[in-house]
Amino acid sequence: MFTLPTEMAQPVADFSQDTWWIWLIKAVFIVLFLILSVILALWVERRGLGRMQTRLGPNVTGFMGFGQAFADAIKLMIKEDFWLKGADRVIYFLAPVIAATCAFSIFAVMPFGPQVSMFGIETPLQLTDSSVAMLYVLAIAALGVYGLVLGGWAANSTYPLLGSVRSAAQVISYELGMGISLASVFLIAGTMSTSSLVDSQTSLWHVFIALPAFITYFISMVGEVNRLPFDLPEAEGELVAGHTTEYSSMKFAWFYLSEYINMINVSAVATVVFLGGWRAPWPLSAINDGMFNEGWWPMLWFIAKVWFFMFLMVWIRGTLLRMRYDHFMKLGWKVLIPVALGWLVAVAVIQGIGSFTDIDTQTILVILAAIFLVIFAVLWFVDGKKGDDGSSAPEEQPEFDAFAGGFPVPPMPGQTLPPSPRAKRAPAYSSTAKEAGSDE
Amino acid sequence: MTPVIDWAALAPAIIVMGAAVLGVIVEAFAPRGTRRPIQVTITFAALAAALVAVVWRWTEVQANGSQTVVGGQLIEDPFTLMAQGIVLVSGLLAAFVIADRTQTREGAFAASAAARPGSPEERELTRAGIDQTEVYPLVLFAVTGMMVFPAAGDLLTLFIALEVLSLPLYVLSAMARRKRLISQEAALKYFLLGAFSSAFFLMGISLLYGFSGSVRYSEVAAATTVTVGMDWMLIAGIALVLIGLLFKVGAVPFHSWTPDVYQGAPTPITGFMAAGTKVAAFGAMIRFLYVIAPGMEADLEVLLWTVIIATMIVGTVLGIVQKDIKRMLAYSSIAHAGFVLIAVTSFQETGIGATLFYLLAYGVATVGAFGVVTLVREKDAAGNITGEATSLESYAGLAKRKPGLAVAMLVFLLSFAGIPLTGGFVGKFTAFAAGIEGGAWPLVLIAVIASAATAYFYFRLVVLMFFTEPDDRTTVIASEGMTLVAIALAAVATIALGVVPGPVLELVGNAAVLLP
Amino acid sequence: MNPYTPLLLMIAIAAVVAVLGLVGTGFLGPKRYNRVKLENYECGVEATPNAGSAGRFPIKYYLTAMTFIIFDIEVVFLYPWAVSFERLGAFGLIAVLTFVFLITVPFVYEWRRGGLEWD
Amino acid sequence: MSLMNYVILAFILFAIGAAAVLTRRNSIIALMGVELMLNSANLSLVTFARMHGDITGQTLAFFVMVVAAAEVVIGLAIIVSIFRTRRSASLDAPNLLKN
Amino acid sequence: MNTSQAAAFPWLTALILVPLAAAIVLAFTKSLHRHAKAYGLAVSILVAIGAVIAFVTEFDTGSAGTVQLAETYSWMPTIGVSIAWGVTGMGAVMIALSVLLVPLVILTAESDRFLRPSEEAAGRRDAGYIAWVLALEAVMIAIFAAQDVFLFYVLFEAMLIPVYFLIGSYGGPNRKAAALKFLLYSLAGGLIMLVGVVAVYVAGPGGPEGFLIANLAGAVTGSQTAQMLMFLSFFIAFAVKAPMFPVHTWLADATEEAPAGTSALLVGVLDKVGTYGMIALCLPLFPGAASDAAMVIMILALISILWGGFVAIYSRDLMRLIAFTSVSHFGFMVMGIFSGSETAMTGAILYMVAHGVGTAALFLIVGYMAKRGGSQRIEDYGGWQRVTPVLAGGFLVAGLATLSLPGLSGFVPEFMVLVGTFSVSKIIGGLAVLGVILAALYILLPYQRVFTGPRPDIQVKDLGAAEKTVVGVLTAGMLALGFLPGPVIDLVQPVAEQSVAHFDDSSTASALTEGNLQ
Repeated sequence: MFTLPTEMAQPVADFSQDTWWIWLIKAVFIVLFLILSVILALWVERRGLGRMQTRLGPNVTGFMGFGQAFADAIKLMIKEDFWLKGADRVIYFLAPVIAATCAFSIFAVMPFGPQVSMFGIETPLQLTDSSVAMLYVLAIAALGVYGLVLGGWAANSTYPLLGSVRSAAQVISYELGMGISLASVFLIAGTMSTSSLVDSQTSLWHVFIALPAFITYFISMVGEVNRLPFDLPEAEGELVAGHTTEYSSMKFAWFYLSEYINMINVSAVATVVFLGGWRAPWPLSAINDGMFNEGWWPMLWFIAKVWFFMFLMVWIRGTLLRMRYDHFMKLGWKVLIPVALGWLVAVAVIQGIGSFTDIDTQTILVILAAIFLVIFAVLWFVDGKKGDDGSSAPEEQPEFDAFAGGFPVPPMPGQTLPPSPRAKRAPAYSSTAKEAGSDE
Repeated sequence: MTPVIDWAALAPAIIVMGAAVLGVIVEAFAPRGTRRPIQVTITFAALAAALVAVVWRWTEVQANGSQTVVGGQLIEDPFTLMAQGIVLVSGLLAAFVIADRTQTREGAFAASAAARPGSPEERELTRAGIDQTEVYPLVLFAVTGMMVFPAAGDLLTLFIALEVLSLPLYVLSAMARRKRLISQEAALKYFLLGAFSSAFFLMGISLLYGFSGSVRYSEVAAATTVTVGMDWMLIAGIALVLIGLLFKVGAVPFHSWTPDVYQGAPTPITGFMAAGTKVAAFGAMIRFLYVIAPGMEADLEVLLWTVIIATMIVGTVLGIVQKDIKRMLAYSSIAHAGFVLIAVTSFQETGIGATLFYLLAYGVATVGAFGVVTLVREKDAAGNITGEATSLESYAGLAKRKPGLAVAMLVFLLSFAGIPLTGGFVGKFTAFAAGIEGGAWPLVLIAVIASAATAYFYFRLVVLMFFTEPDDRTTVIASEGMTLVAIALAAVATIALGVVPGPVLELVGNAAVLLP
Repeated sequence: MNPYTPLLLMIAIAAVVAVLGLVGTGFLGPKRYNRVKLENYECGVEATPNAGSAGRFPIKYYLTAMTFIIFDIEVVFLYPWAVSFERLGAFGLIAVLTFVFLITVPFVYEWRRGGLEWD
Repeated sequence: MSLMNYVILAFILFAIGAAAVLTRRNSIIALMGVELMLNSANLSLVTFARMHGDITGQTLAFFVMVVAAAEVVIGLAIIVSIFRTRRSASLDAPNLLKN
Repeated sequence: MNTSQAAAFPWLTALILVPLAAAIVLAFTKSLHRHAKAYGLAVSILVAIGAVIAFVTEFDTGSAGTVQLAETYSWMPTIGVSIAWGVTGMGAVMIALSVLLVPLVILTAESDRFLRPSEEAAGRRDAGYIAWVLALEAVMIAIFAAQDVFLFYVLFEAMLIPVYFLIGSYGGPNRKAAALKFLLYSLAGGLIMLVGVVAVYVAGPGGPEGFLIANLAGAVTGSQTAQMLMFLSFFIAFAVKAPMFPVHTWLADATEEAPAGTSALLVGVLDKVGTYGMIALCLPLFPGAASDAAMVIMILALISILWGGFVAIYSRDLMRLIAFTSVSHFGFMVMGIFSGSETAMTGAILYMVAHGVGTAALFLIVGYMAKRGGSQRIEDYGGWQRVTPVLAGGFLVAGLATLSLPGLSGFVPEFMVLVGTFSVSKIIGGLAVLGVILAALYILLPYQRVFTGPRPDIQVKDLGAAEKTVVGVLTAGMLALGFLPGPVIDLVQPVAEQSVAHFDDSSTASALTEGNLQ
């Protein structure tokens, strides 16, 4: 074998003084933080969506309807917890536990802030970190899928099963784009430790260097947590409620909760990886020699950034329609993965040429631009003839005869209906329809 | 830090693998109708070019000596090149059979392996004369694995090569045009047992690594003399790795896949894998045993002797009762594995040459024999030619129908039986000579009795072919030409190896140089 | 200090919370037996027998799973390389680019042959 | 905790996997058994790597993961195609090949 | 021995290649098929003439014990194999026997009921048969000329293929089973010999000519046990070939089903390869082991003599009967070889020739008869003396030669063997004499049943011209060997002398190896 570095670079954050009770405090804090955040998120989502849809949203219980979220939570807890007939009981029970455990655990490596003094002990605002912290995040996230899949499977019912299979396909499809886009950031930063990632963004956030990666990641992350426009596993119109259909009470609550925690998780990852983590945004960071980047302040910035992403997701939900499944898979496989891969290769090559040769950056960029132009031109032509090797190339179809057998028949795939005799009236009609639709 | 890569030394394997990758790209972009000609061209060109490259490297190595490549992961020595040469020769011969579509214009492979048998989609493709042309890149990938397998200089490369050679074969096994379910089940069995043995292989690697702290053969070998204690790890590691290799060569008790896979796989693939896999696996086994195990013959003797004796006996005894020619050849291959193992485990320099020669003779004859099998077909009541007629009875009167084919088959069978003036005889002779030289005369004695017994089932087939009248349920179809070329080349080569083996013996004798 | 001990602690706490929630709700909630309640939810239609175990999924799901496995492995290889990019140098870069190329070839193949179409 | 315990654990897992392959007749379970065996080998590789303070074992484990993945893919493909041809994934049911 | 000693013209190579090439040409030239017999006859006579010229001009009768007409070519130097031809007196007479019998067999090829079940089946069938016979002739000449152990082994095995096809393609109703039985017995024996061949090379001096008999003789090292094992591996193969009790059973089946010409060649010449091998290989290579095992082998030979005789008496099939008489005769030969007496050894070699002529005659004549009578079973015949007097006369002469009537070929060798054996062991010699009495029974009883008695009501012709020629030539041969055995004895006696010398060396040889061991 080659002589490889035997030890990876250690994370920047220094946990040397931590004791077991510090860990306990942090861990309990994380759990509480997440549960409260979810309740807040519910409220934000309902109110926000209401605003976007020009209605009020919950506004009766508590201050501005804030109590409604708590009420819902308590209601779920005291609902009857039933055990479905024919379910695989062990897995039926285990699935929500897995989902919830995985959702909670991811935050263990999220840095809320830099070193602070806690009961006299210097410790980072982060439960723990390691050189492969991001790998841990991805691993646990992937493990969380088991909750969904097993939940759907254990119920021994049609809709949940379909939902869970869809969700598995979806999560794994988007995980690839996400993983590859993250890899390009790791390449730039040279680390996978969360605290070191934040550290590497001291001068410049990654979002500015690696915008394509950020965009890929952002789309993937929405897909990853099954949010609109990618909420196909639960598409209530088709699948009732996906894998949660057969769950009640706390079992359902954990699924529900884990979904929202996962939103927070991916937002936190986006924050740490692309948005400088707990670092204060530019004008603030310049104030008083970086005062806002020390002590407990950064926790504020971190949470703010996470909520920025949370809000984005709510906003998207209020704006976009659910995608069709084939479009959705196409987006994942044919756009996100190639883009992420291409971006990764580009980053690697630029980095590589910069590091390992004497060519200066200016030249590289010019050459790259030329290459991209060529590729773009090639793709332009390749894309021209779509479909599988000509076999599905548009052939001269015989004109469709709707009354071939003496009675009206629908067109086969690939055939088009002849223009309706009433076609002339259609434009006027559709324009009115469009106006009517936009009113809603 | 950065290893120096001698690309020239890698050339043979890279040519084949590059062609395989190119084949995949062709599959992606070439229009359906043009794929087959392109793929066939690429395959033959790549194999021939690789053969040329091997010859070139041979002269280089003879002139400049052996070397390690990519920091020792691969070894380029005469042995490597000879084994690669044999793989390529078998592969090239097999490619002729694989590419042939016979007069029926239907190859041995499913029109579309993904289409359900009997589905309208499949009928459509069959009518259009479309083949599953992925076969060719897959074959090339398998050849790559086979070429790297004996060249591997460390256990990691060995493992990767094992998988590279196995995985395409699993897939290829499932692609028979007819009797698809049998084919798929054969593939499944092959796959599961293959993966199972890979796991043992891997555990063995892990133990050897645990023992020595390295996966490099030379370092493991060095550790055997230095490290004290932990001997169980070494022995268990070697034994487990051997299990993986013995599985690949079909030695008893790791043979149970052989008859089923030989029977179920498309016949050209059966020939290809019977020839190629054995060469590769025995090549790897020789390097592994001769580099790591010297000094431990005594520890391994019980294991190896048991395996060898069982292999020979099971191969012969079960071969006698077979009624299907492909199964019969499978058991014969098991018995042959036993014979080769005698040479391999002799731990003599002559054993290396003997193994190589035996494998060449066996590989050539095997490809030819399975080539013949592809041409004997069943006829249904309406006189339509259907699948291969693999029952032994189908060969009745072959000499009356197609004397040339029957004579070729006779040559292959004589070679299998080890009758003088065929390559098989010289192979057996050299193998047994190595065995006796290594002191394994009891094994040799059992081997000769076993080979007398194997002769029984070969000559039963000869009786059917030459002394029995043909019936009208079977027919012999004409090939497009390529299978005939393969059969003719194989027959000529088999006889040439028997009559004038001198030059080849000298070559393989020169190849018995192992660089640890 | 082992950095992984807190991780175990976190996971343990999370699991305990999750299990406690489920156990607690068993005490908190009412228990009213109703045969229909325990049936599968089928939108009011009579339940499909063996609904869950039929296992009739479109073949595409398997294909997606297989493709995913291959790409996931690619990602696994990319991470360590990305992190030690500088130390591995030009050789590592070329090796990984070759690797990515080799993975891309089957991806392109699958794409062209319609493996990524959901129709 | 001695590192040897990990090796022993690996052996146990390996044995469990092997038992699964040998005794369970469902091909998917058998496949899982094989995966378990491969991963137990990984575990022991990584343990040995730790023992020797050498990275080769970890590298090997990476390759094993690739191979395991490729094997799963091919195994699944074969099983699915059999399943499509005959609606069952049991190892017992395929019996066209006599033993 | 080296190439410089080689004859000016490579006679032996020519003698081997001509029939081989002729066989291949015949097999692949369709236009020749109709004239296959004439072609075969011409080739075989040409070979016979060539052999005569070669031996007359090049062979020095004075030094018949040394290898002459030698040629050596390198073949597989890596494993010490060369192509080495050369003959001693013994080889020369065996080759002469072969080249004599082959034209005779071809001459009356159509007088065989199996080969020619009906007249329509001629043409291609004849061509195949004659091609195989010619190929067989090539192998026979080659094997008696081989001076390299490996080459000998190769030919020993290669010989199976033509015989296998001669039985399997052209034999009687059970030919497939008989052919397979023949093949498997011979192959098993041959493969056991292969172990010995390999071991001999490993234990021998090695080198690029390590397989030459000349280089190996007296140079095979190894413990006494190893020597004995190697000797046995060779001996078993030869015992199968020269059918000795208890591995003789294949012979009766083969001859029963094979065409008469094939049987004649098989028993007349091919089986002699066994006894030839014992003399040419076993004795020089493993003198110690040979003399150690001599007594056991002689007892086995005795059993062969008696057993073969007894079974022959009770045989109902004439071909089987002749086969069993041969088992008995081979017993005499083996006994002579291992008796260690020069007289017996000379007798044994002479016996090989005499038996070849006599048995071939018997097989051929019975074949002519079976063609006419449509059966080989004794009970189907009776009184044929009156219908076919020439045939009956031929049978009687050949039979009498077989039972060693003085004046015919069998007498001298049998007498010599018995005398030699007596000098070694009175008991064995005495019991062997019983074989002579049995011989009278197994020849005269069938003669009585088949040829004597009332004239049967059948319409068959007596022997035709070709058949008469064959019987005439063979009878002449028997008479010649009976009255004038001198020239042949002169040829083989030096060989016997040398061979017996190995027994004399053996005590010292084994003492030497034992000494090495300690």
